[in-house]
Amino acid sequence: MELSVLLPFIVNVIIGGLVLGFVYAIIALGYTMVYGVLQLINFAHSEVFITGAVVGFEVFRILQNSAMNGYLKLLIALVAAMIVSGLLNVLIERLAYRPLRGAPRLVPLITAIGVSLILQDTLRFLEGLQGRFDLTYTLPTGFADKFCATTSSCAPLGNFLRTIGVDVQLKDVILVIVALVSLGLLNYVVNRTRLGKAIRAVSQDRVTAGLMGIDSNLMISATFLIGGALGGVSGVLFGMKFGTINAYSGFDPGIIAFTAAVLGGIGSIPGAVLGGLLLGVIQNLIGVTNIFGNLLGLANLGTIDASYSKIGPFIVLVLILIFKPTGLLGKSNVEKV
Amino acid sequence: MTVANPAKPAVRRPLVKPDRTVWLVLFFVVTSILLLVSHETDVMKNLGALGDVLRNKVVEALVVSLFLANVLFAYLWKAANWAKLLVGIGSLLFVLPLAGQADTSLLDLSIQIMIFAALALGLNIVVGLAGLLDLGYVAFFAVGAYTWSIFGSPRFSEVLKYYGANAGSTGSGTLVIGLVLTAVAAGSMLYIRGMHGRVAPTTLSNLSFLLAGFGLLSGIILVGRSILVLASGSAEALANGINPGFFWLFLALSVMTAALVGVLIGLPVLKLKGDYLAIITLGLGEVIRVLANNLGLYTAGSQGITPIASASVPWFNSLAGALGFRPEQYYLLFLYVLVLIVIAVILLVNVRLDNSRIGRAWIAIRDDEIAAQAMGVPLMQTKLIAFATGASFAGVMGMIFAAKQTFISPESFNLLQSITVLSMVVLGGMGSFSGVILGAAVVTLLNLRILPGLGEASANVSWIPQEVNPANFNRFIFGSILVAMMLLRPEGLLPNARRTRELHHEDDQEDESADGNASGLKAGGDVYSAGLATTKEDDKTGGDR
Amino acid sequence: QTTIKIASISPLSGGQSNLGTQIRNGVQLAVNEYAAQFKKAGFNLQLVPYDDQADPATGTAAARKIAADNQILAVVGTLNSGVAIPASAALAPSNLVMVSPANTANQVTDRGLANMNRIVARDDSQGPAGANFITDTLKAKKVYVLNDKTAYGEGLAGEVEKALKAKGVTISGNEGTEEKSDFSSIVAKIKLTKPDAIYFGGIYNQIGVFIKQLRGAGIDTPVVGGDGLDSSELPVIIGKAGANNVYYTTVAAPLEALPAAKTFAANFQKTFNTPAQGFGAFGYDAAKVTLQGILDAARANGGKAPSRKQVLDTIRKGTYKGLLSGEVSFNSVGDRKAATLYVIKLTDGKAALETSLAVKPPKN
Amino acid sequence: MSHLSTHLTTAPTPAAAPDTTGTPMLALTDIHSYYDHIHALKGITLNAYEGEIVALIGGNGAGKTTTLRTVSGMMKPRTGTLSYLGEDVAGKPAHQTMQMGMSHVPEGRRIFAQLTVRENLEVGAYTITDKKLIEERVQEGFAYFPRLKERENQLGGTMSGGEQQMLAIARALMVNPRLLLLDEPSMGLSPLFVEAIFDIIVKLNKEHNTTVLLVEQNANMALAIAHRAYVLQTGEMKLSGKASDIAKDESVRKAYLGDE
Amino acid sequence: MIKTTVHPGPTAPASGGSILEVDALTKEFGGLTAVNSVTMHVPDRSIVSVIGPNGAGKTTFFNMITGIYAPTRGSIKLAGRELVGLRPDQVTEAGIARTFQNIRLFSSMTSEENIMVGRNSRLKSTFVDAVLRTRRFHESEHEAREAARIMLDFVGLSKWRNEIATNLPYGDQRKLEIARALATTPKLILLDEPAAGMNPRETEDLKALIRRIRDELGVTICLIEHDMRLVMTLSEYITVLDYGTKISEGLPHQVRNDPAVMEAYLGRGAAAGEYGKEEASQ
Ligand SMILES: Nc1ncnc2c1ncn2[C@@H]1O[C@H](COP(=O)(O)OP(=O)(O)OP(=O)(O)O)[C@@H](O)[C@H]1O
Ligand SMILES: Nc1ncnc2c1ncn2[C@@H]1O[C@H](COP(=O)(O)OP(=O)(O)OP(=O)(O)O)[C@@H](O)[C@H]1O
Ligand SMILES: CC(C)C[C@H](N)C(=O)O
Ligand SMILES: [Mg+2]
Ligand SMILES: [Mg+2]
Repeated sequence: MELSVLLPFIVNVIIGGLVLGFVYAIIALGYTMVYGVLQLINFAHSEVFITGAVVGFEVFRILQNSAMNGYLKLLIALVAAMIVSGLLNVLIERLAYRPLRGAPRLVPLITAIGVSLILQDTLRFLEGLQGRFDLTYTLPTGFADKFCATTSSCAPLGNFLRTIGVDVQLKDVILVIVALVSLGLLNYVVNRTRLGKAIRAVSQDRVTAGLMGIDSNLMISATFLIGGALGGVSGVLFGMKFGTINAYSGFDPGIIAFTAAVLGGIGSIPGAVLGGLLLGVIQNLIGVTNIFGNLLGLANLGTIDASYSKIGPFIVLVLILIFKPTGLLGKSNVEKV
Repeated sequence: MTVANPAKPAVRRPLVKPDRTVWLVLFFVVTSILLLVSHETDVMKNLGALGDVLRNKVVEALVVSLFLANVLFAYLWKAANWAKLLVGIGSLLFVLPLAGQADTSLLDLSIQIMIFAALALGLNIVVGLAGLLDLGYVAFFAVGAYTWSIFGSPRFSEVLKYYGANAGSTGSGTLVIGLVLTAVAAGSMLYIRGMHGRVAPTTLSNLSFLLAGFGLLSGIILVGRSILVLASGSAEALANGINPGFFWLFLALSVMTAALVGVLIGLPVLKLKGDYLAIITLGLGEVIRVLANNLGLYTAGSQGITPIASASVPWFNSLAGALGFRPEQYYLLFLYVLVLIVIAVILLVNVRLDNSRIGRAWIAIRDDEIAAQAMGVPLMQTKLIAFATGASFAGVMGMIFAAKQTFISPESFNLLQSITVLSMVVLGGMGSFSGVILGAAVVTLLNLRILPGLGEASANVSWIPQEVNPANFNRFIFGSILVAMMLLRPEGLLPNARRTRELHHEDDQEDESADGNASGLKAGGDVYSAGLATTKEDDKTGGDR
Repeated sequence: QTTIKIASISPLSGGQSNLGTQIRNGVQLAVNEYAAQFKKAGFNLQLVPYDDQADPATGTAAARKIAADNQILAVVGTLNSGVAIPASAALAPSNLVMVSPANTANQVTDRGLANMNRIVARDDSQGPAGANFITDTLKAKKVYVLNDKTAYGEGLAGEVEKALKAKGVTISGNEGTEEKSDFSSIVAKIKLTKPDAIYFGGIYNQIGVFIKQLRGAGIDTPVVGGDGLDSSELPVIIGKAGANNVYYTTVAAPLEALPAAKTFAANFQKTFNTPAQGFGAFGYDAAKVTLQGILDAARANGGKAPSRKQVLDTIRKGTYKGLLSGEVSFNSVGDRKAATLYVIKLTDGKAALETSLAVKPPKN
Repeated sequence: MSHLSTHLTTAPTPAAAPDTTGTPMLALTDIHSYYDHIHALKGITLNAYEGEIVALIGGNGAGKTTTLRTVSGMMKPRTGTLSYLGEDVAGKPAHQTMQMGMSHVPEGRRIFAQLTVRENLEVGAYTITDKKLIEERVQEGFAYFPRLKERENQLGGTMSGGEQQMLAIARALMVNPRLLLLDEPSMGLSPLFVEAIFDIIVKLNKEHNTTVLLVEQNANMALAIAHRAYVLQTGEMKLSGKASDIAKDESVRKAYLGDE
Repeated sequence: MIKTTVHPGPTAPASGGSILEVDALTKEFGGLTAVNSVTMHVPDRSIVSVIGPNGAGKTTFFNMITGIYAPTRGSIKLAGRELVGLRPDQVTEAGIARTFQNIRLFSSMTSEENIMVGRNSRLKSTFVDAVLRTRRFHESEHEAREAARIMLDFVGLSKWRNEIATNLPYGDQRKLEIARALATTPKLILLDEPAAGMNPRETEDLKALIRRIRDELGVTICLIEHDMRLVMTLSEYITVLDYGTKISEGLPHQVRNDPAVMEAYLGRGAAAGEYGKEEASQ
């Protein structure tokens, strides 16, 4: 196979991985935020984000036949999902985690798993009432088309992409933009604002934060609100990107996203993004290893195909953590002796 | 004047337990009768309304649970020793098998409970005692299961056939080379290790160790491969797997393999802290499952391995036959007895380790790694022992599980299983042996009896609409129970005394900062936040370089 | 009035609960229909549904429980071959018959259990049927084979691969994937290797998403699958635009083609407020086989409730007509003697019969 | 006198005793506090008037820390009244009392390990919204402890014990509190800085009229700068009075000051 | 019969030579040199102190000796054996024990159990012994318990034997840490600010305890302290660090009168010569 075919192939694989990675990244941030303040792996986050996806589905479904501008629909879907997922997350914290503040860390972890199971069946039930199980997104027209296929103003770019054989759909571009905006906002809030500093203080020592005049419960709620809202965004993007979701489809990406958060260094926002992107790309590259294996005549590589792509992230994680035990961008865990 | 006398031990009302011998025996008798009667169809027919009630699946599930509670009460209540013994032995060795004769599923259930109890005990060492969060524990279970299944099933002859057909240049020469390589590599590794005990390791010596490690690995692979090739002639003879008499050997082998895999997985990852470890073990658990799914030659991949043999013990079978068991129940009864013995051993090992130097080291590590190390506790070694011990319990139970199921496939070893075992540990009470066993019993009963019972009992109740039939809400109900139990008893059902002491500082005082209570305030000079903290990566401890 | 129960085993919770519930509901519908007949014969008929969560261990435990309930005379299930294999083994000692509405893996009946029957084709018929279709109708020379890494999907894809290879077709390899959402790397590979057809052994909720993304990338290559695609949800997931050039083999003719199926579908929708899918119809058929078998056995038993052994024997021997999927009778190991495999084609999301062919199990 | 630490001789002189006739700024009446079942405070009564430095001394485990924690709202007294600025604050969470102008340097310093030195200070100024004012205060803190300026961007957790102590004090001063609770501020500080700390306390008290509740093991020094003092023992108030009188009390000298 | 010898006792001969020899030890954190080429020799069976302003690198120095931090450069020899490169537990086994500036007791263990962990590295029983409950196991357990009893007695904490360690009063926790460290049978014990949080009276008691450790157990002592009264009256030799560098060393009166030390560390009061009044009378 010549380079002219292989190059666009590999570029497509990488681009696919990056887009996937952005989805992971935002999901990962939901985990990271909560992990930051409570040192809790919030297993329920996968359902919080799928709830966002369900809300997005409903918005698109209801607005299906309206003549409304597609971007406006998306905006409504995003906002609605942010609100619902955010509030849901706050509610979960209030009811299921807050009473366990003093307990050993594994106790809220098990509670989180319980909440996750509850939400799965509840979501399935609610959609099941209307005879639905797999929810298929009806995207506004144009979203699923090739990027810059029609608009004359960007036709040159579209043409260029086509000539080099790169597939990008409009929804992918939208996804990346939404993701970048959310990331930027979050980064600003956490690192630049008073709220962010307070959240970080609470995440390290709730009692002392109280001595600084910070209401730690309020900050924890705020964190869950932000984390949930990010979950909502990621849910809509997830649904948009892959088309179909159901009440149970949050679990797998949830795990990978959390892996991404760990890979990047738990608690680090750029880390989560880097981790997400890396895992997205790696997952995709492992999926095509056999192509290269065959090309290079390496029979053993030829057997590494998509069936291994699920564990690719974990193997990378092991390798990286062995050399960098606190993740790629994780602050070294300072403990002075 | 003296210094104030602080920290009087918490004044707890001393629990004067009333003697409950009579109650215990009474309870035992009543529940045994209920259990036996409710599984005796003929008797039930003549019981009329009572029979109908007993036949109700929820009631049935409750009867089973109550009966099993005997053992718990015999453990918990204050009663004469003879009564405790009577109830314990009577329930487990007499009544339960008897009921199992009428209802085989009771045997299945009991075995499953004990398998999970052993898993929970193993994970308890890792998580509860040593404080290492392992979310991929089921991997060791899988290793044990496959270790036996590959050999104790037609798979083995498939493997041999494959090697017979693909021998390549492998032959007895390879065997010799392999053996020599193995011996040399192992020898060098031991030598280098010995050296490291005396002088500080250098980069060169570390590299040589690594190299020798590779040598060892290749040696073992060569030896294994040539043995398989040489043995391929007997593929036909082994069409149904190796002689079931090897079951006993493999019982030991599964322990060792799982422990070995525990060490191999542990070596690279046990340096990691807290949740980094959690997620990486989760990942490695998945890796093992995916490997099982992909290494079709050995594991039959997604098709699963079947039938899997169990030990054949003729005298046991005739005994069971004489006791009125049906032939198809022999192997379950056998596994039931086996699993009882194994779990007794595991429990004994647990208790003994806990009250020993190694048990103290585990807890010390859990409490404070740095201080533990500074007190002379070798971190890696102690953690590895915890990992390997926990893994070995899972390994042996994996093998028994495979024999019980007669079929295994990678699906049975997914992440959810690891999480389930973890929930048993936490639900029962981390660090408490009786607690985690109870946790395993409760969760297994819920999943295999009570929830299905709910589904069955409500299936034909006309006023419950299909959409909300409990049979469709197993996860929901299970999740709700998990959450409720955690909120009501965060320290677990039968908490470990040590844990209770800890938790009660905090537990009684709700939340700290907001309500103005003291839970976050540790006594002593703990300056740093309670985060995940420990050593700095750029300042590895001396020996790690 | 003696109570007679039949049980269903299928996943009622978790990611496959949609299909599992279809089976349960199909069985329920059949039970509802037969209740009157049983009443006349002096029996009170009930269904007890079990949830196996698509997990072999849970399924086996359920089977052992079912075996212990003497009122249960037959079992319909399961959805997954991986569960059916150990579950049927657990039922075998108590002579409890099991009729499968969905399990196509060869091993299900190859073990020769007396109690295991199925009303669906075997994968070694389905596979070659799919392969033949690919070579004969689609005229493909180069095929990309995928599977979902389950006992069913990988088994089926393996059969297809074997059959295709025998016909000298170039095979890209049999690639497994557990991925449910992101298929971009596989799509890229397909784009690169440009196969003439794609075979995917798996279930519609995964394959549907795959097809959607495949079509989204502008690839119109035909996609062929097995009975796992037999669901009205498939075109919904793919979306109208892409649901073209998709084919699958199944034992049930498309519901629209049969008048009986129309009433079934309507009843199903009315009773459960959700549309019937292929596996609902299979569940319904399998239940009818067991119920008719029980009635026959009772008749032979002089109107008294039959024993499990009697039911088991009766069912294995009987012939059942007028089912949604045609006539059912079993061979010596419980495979459906003569099944018709229908090849269905999706055009703009509409399922239509493409061809049909009669298949027979290897044994008789 | 010869056995006294040199600190006493070099201690800065406190401001003239403030007016102690009106209503106290802080008043604890018969306070009982518990840890779980441990009865740590058994009926403490204590007053602090605006502009006073009040020292609290006692042996290990006497309840000094507990008293401060109760005042700041880190823990809730089980019974008793606690009023601050005329308001009943018993059971008010810490973040609310802090917003009323209190500041607490806790036992064990409790630095935010993962925040930089500067961020620690900024979090200390959480209740202030004026950015310029925050910056001014940060610079003030740097002026008190130049070491902090040198290490502006070092993570709090990697600072040495004494450096952390400086940071904890500077952090508490960010809000320019009306009532300053100090729990063993000199612990872990080198002799030079012990002096500096006491200088700062006196300066704050003189210049800003800050009220100070001071817990110190370095009792000589504490008594030298305090106006009044209380002696705690096993959760009970043993003695109270003018600091200079307490310093002369024979039993106190014996029990706490190491005089034979 | 089991003989529990926790310590060689005062009969062991004082060798006169150095037990610990630290050579040009350096630690850099990024751009910061926390300890800069410090050389120090600790005579056997002596009591020596390391003092210096806050952030001078004292704790870091201890951390390197005990293997918790890896030195950037330099060498550490205990009785002639190189320690650099050893893990903390190996250092402890070699014979150095320590306490921490911020108390680090095992929070879920009783005082007795804390000390038993300290004894761990000296026990002979293995995993297998524990499972099989061999004689060696029982002997080990007995030895550990005996060690705990002896050590609790030694530091005067017997009454706290079964109390959870972190419930002890602060001062007693410090003593418990010392007892735990002593249970490892060290040749050398490093104490990081043992008197912090103690009032003058309690400090006096501590001083006596430290002397007894040396005199009765024959353990060499190296301590960090800011309490000059304690340092000057207790130490036989003092090393002064500032900004990671050794700025002075010598006998207490020499150090006390060293202008560099006065300037950097002692401050105004030093000149008055108040410290170490007791020392003269010793
Ligand atoms: N977090 C805690 N949990 C349980 N008991 C505690 C806690 N903190 C203090 N105590 C107990 O409360 C009592 C009072 O302790 P407190 O810390 O107030 O004394 P203190 O006077 O500050 O002593 P020190 O000089 O040692 O700091 C002591 O008996 C102590 O053991
Ligand atoms: N991990 C680290 N990263 C960066 N700087 C560090 C680290 N650990 C210590 N330091 C710095 O090294 C210097 C020495 O610290 P060390 O703790 O040894 O001081 P010390 O002499 O014990 O002081 P103190 O008397 O205050 O306890 C300090 O300035 C500290 O900020
Ligand atoms: C397609 C399926 C849902 C079931 C499949 N035929 C199996 O045997 O597992
Ligand atoms: Mg205190
Ligand atoms: Mg220090």
